[in-house]
Amino acid sequence: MNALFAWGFVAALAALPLVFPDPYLLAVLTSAGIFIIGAISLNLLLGYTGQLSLGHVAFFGLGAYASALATLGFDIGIGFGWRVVLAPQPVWLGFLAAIVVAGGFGWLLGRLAFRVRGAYFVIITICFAQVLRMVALNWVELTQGPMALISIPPFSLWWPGQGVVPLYRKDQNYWLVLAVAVLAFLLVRQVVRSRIGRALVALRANEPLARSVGIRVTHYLVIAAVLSAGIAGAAGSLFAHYVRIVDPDVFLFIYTVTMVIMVVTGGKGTLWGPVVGGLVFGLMPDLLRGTAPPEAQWIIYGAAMILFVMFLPRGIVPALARRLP
Amino acid sequence: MLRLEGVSAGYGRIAALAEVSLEVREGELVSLIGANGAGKSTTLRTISGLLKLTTGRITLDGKEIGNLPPREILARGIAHCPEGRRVFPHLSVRENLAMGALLRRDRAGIAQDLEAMYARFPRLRERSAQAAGTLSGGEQQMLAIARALMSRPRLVMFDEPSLGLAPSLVEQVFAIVRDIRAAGTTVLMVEQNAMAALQLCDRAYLLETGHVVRSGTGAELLASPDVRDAYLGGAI
Amino acid sequence: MDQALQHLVNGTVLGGTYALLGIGLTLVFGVMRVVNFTHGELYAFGAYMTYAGVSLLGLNFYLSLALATLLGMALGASIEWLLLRPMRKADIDSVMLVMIGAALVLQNGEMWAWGGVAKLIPNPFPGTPLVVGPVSVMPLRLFVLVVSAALLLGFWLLLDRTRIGMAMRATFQDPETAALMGVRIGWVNTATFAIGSGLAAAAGALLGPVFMVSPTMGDLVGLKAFAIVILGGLGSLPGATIGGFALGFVEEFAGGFVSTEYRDAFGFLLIILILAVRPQGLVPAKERIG
Amino acid sequence: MTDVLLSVEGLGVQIGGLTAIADMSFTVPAGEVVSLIGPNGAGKTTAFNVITGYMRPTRGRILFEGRPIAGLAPERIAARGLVRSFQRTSVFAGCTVFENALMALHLRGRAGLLDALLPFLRARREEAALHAEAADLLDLTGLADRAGLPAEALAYGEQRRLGIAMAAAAHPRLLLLDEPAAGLNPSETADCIALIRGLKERGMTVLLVEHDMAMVMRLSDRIVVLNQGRIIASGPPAAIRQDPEVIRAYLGAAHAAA
Amino acid sequence: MMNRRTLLLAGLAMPALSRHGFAADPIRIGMTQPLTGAVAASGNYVANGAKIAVEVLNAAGGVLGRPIELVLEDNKSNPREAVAAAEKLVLRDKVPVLIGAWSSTFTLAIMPKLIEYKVPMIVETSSAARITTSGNPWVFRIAPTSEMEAVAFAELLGKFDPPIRKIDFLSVNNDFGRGAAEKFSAALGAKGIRIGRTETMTPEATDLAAQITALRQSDGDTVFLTTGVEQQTLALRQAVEQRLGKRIVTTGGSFPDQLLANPLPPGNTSYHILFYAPWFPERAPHPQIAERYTAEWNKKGWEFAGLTEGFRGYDAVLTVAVAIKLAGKPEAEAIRAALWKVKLAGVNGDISFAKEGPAGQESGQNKPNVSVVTLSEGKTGLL
Repeated sequence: MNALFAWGFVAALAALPLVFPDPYLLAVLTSAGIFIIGAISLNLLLGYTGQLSLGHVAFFGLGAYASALATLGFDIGIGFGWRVVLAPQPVWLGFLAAIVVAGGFGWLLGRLAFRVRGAYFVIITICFAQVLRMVALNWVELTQGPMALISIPPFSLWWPGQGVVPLYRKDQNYWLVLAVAVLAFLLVRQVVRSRIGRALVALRANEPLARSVGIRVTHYLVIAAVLSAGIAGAAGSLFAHYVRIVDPDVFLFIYTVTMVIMVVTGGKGTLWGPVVGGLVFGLMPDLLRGTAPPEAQWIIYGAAMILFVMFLPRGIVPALARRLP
Repeated sequence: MLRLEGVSAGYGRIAALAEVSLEVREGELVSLIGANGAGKSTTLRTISGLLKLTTGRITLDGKEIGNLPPREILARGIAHCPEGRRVFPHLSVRENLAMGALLRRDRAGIAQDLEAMYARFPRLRERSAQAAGTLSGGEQQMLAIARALMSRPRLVMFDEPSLGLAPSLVEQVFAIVRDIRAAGTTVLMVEQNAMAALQLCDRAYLLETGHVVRSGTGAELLASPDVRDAYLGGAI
Repeated sequence: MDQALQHLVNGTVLGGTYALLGIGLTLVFGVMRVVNFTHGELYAFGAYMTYAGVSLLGLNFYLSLALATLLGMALGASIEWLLLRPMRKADIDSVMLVMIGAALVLQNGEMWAWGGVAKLIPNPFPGTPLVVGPVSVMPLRLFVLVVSAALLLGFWLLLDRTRIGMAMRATFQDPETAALMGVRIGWVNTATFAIGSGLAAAAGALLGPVFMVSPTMGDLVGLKAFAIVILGGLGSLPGATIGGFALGFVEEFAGGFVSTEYRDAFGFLLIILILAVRPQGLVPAKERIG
Repeated sequence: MTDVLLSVEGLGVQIGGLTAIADMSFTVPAGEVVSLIGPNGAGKTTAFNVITGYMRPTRGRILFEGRPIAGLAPERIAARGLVRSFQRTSVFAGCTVFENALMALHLRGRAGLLDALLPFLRARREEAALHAEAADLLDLTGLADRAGLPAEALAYGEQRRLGIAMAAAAHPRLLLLDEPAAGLNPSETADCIALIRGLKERGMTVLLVEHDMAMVMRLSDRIVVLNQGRIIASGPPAAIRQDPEVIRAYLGAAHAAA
Repeated sequence: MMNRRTLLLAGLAMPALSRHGFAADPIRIGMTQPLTGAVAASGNYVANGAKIAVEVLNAAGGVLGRPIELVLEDNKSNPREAVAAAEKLVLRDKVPVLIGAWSSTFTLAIMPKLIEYKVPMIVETSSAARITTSGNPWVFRIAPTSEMEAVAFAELLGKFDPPIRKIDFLSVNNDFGRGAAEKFSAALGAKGIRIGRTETMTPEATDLAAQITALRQSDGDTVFLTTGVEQQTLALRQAVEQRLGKRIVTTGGSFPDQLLANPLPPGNTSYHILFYAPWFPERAPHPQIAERYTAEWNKKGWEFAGLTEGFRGYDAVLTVAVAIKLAGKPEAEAIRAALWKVKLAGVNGDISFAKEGPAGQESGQNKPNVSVVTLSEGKTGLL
């Protein structure tokens, strides 16, 4: 019944542009969708390993920069008169680069940060994102610094009847994001339901006991970090080619907060949590537009965060699951 | 003086105490004995207000004190010397003792009691400025006992005072407990060194999985096969 | 050489205020295990209250400083009462999220109340620097350093010499046993959060006149406060003091001699380095409060 | 004489300046049930923690099948075939009983990331085998009808039994049980004894820490008695019962004299 | 008794009535500015200027006989939100023309969307050269680039006494700051002035002691300071504290107004390149228009300082209105075509667009006026 419902939901989403071709609706959903992919990836860390990473946007931003730079090409000096030159690459290679680069940094951060837990882990992840933002801001030769990388080509894909085309249209981008979101969801689902997922949940539930039955802590946490970072990198790549500008502000703390609150509101450690929470907090800013003064919109956003965490600490999905048979 | 009637309490969904009833009379020394996990410490923690009771009544001199906050319980004259000593490791010995008298306002009385504690435990005077965490296990136990007494309780509850101490120190601790009772303070003690506890006390209760299974004078329980079963598997 | 001397003086002045910021944050973490994301906003609040006192109500400068600190304490106490008290049993992550939400509300509340335009707070100190040899320093900055030092000392005395201070330290070390000694844990938590908030507000009140007051002034400061307490070890008061000065010097010297571009990045890089080598910070966490 | 599976040689542990274990040496022969007993605070749990890698010894050697294991991480030691149970939190809270069993079978599986992403032949077969093994495990513990319940909803005694079964799940060569009967009533204790006997019959060597003397006497091939971080006696149950040192440690000096 | 339904009906009718109070449907103009976040102060000033212009225009009968309605969206000082705001304006509110988006980064983020939706945008503040050189035919900029500012300033060099010989830069680390340092170096270098060092600061930085101490080591006589108004104020004050002892010229058109009420100690004069000097409306190129704008602003009781930036929004709205009038209909393509023909008198001066960028895809660029205001002991003067 669940699978049927899930595929029905996906089919309904896929059919949406055909039924309601309102470009604004699609724009809002596309942009929310990109962050929902980020939230799905964060859920693997936050929900299944129980590690609150407040630097998740670092991977998102790394993916965005990696993908943008791969498709734009670059030419930088690395000292001793040596230069690294990359000619512009096709977008699908940029997408892969995003996943690999972000995943690589996920491995690095996992190795470093999982030596500490709790508040230390949280703060080290915040610092990680901050340092990346500073680098993006100041390594002007590579990143254009605050001048931002512009003229990033849109995603190009083989499209029925048209061959390989750049995706300029709203509905095309919407379907692309939806497809990647479904893939990310399935990927996380596969992992969570496998031996690896069981190991992660075991570590979250009772670390000493998990170790006693032979579960290697660092090994599995790093796997989770790499996967999570890789998916976030993919989301960053989608972001770069959809918005078509990448600047150091992709590393902003508020983006991490957005992803975290999506996961927590929906229900961390549940597969559907980030999707449901993502729809709530992804659409809220756009629904609030025009209803209140700008500052009040932020205040409502913050208050909603507080209320959800205080009164529905386990999230919407578990609460619904308890109501429904 | 202190009476528990049908008290249940627990951690989350696990009920650690089921319908426990017992009483402590003025001037008595009462022991709670039983295996690990039988609910002895839980009983003390419920009396001192650290745990909420789910059912039952706790009365002191006939007045209901169940579910009062720890501060109120202490103010009514019940001090609790917790398991594992629990001295404040980064506070000095003197500060630890002062913490015991936190609710008191009579400066002169406090100073007098402090002097009395130092007289009874000379090691504490020697180390009064030292952080409590640097004391040896025995010294920490003395400090914990002295700290509990600093509130001038009418009833003092000791949770495993001999835990992890060398035999000579165990003897010393029991001697102190005896002295305290002799000085007129009522004592409720949890002790896993059952034989020593039973020899020391006036009356005792045997707990098993959150229930009182036997009660009586120390001698009665010492002679009881239940107690031997519980402790040595009928081995002796 | 002259440049180095000047950086030394600047670093000391900067470090003093960083220490003040770090101590409030580390205190709240040490006693309550709360990572206080509203710290930066309380800093901004202190600065705005000083502005309100001096420029709108026409109060005396020093009186305004004191008032802003007290109001910061009151705001902190109400945050504790409204948000943290009901969350006492919640896990540390949920509390962090609530505090992030509160920070969003506070910052935009300030934006709403005061507008986005930065304000200057008039102060009674001369606008020309004191010059000693190659080094110059503003009288106002000296005042800030002295008051910061006095606040740090006063706070230390409160903690070390008073009953409430002793109760706070005891609660920090073992809340349950402290409760057995008759400490009202809820009250200590409120007081702790109020004092931590008061210190943040005081830092804002002191630095508001040195810099400017704007609704987003707390953002970077909040992040730096995290850096400071991590440098010193979470929950360590001496650590926060050392961490504050360390960050001040690192920023000044690295900014002056290595690169001004990365000036604000050095602190965060330092943290990642330290955590890679010594995950518990510079000062061992065992010697936390006291 | 049987093969020695575990040997502890001159073990010493200091915790924050206090001596938890002074000097401890003993061996566990393969196929036997050895019990480690002693009053509270005698150092039994510390010994357990050190042997299983949760604490580092200050000095001494621990050999498992002749190879040193002191200082290895717990999960490495588990992978070598030495698994323990826990006294207090012995299950994965928030997971069902069946999931608990599956998690405990971690070392029985091989599946890695690739298998997770492409769950075809090998991974499927392995999953099916693990599920069957988990079901067997629950049958063994008599918890098969509780498989779908959250583990923390089990009765206390059932939780303890599940905990033991989980430690035994991956067929360790040496099983360390930390007070398996603590807080159990007599009938639950009897179930527990039966379970441990069953494990022994399956060829598992057991090192037991336990307070319930009846259980220790009935199960053990050998008993090692600790007091004050030192071994004061060791031998078969009958000999330990007569040992005056042991009686004094357990009942207090007064009783021994009496 | 009025029941709930009548109340509801009354509620529904109210906006409809007020809308039809005018003869016809309003013409909607979209604007996105940073109304919250780091640079909210300036964004609100520009938005206010635009609001006044709409009032002034509507009081004069609107455009094409229809009132103008300004639809304002916050871009939260962040490029992603800038895109979201622009999409909302174009797709939901169906505005035929946009004004925005203050910072170059926000503007650059929106620009691909202009091509996608075929909507022209008046750029009122952003100074990055790339905005008009990247081949986006929907962009019309009334703000000057740093290069234009530098070239215009180079004409005024003779007015400085003692003369400028060697210059250093203190720049905010973004497009605006770095661009200014580069263009002023080029323009003034061409006049034979020597170029010293460039120090940068992050936009959030408050303590600039390290940068100023480093600048003190240079033997330059003048520092060009490029950043937002808050950091300008901080830098000017801290330059005194650190005894920088050099002439400071701020670029970019904003003015550190807080220094009027809280002046620097005597003997410190700073120079400010502005596009509108509200203290001297009578000396603006079109005094009448400047005075009208200034009067309306002051009538609202808004901060006087905001005038130096608010004119951007005012001029942008005037430009849009003229273009719509020329186009004869509020449609995007027609407005774009009309913008090339616009010629009007704004607060800053004459506004018209010259072609820039690759042939066939040129953007429009206006050539603005520049004035240098001096500030000494809380008093302003015109250089």
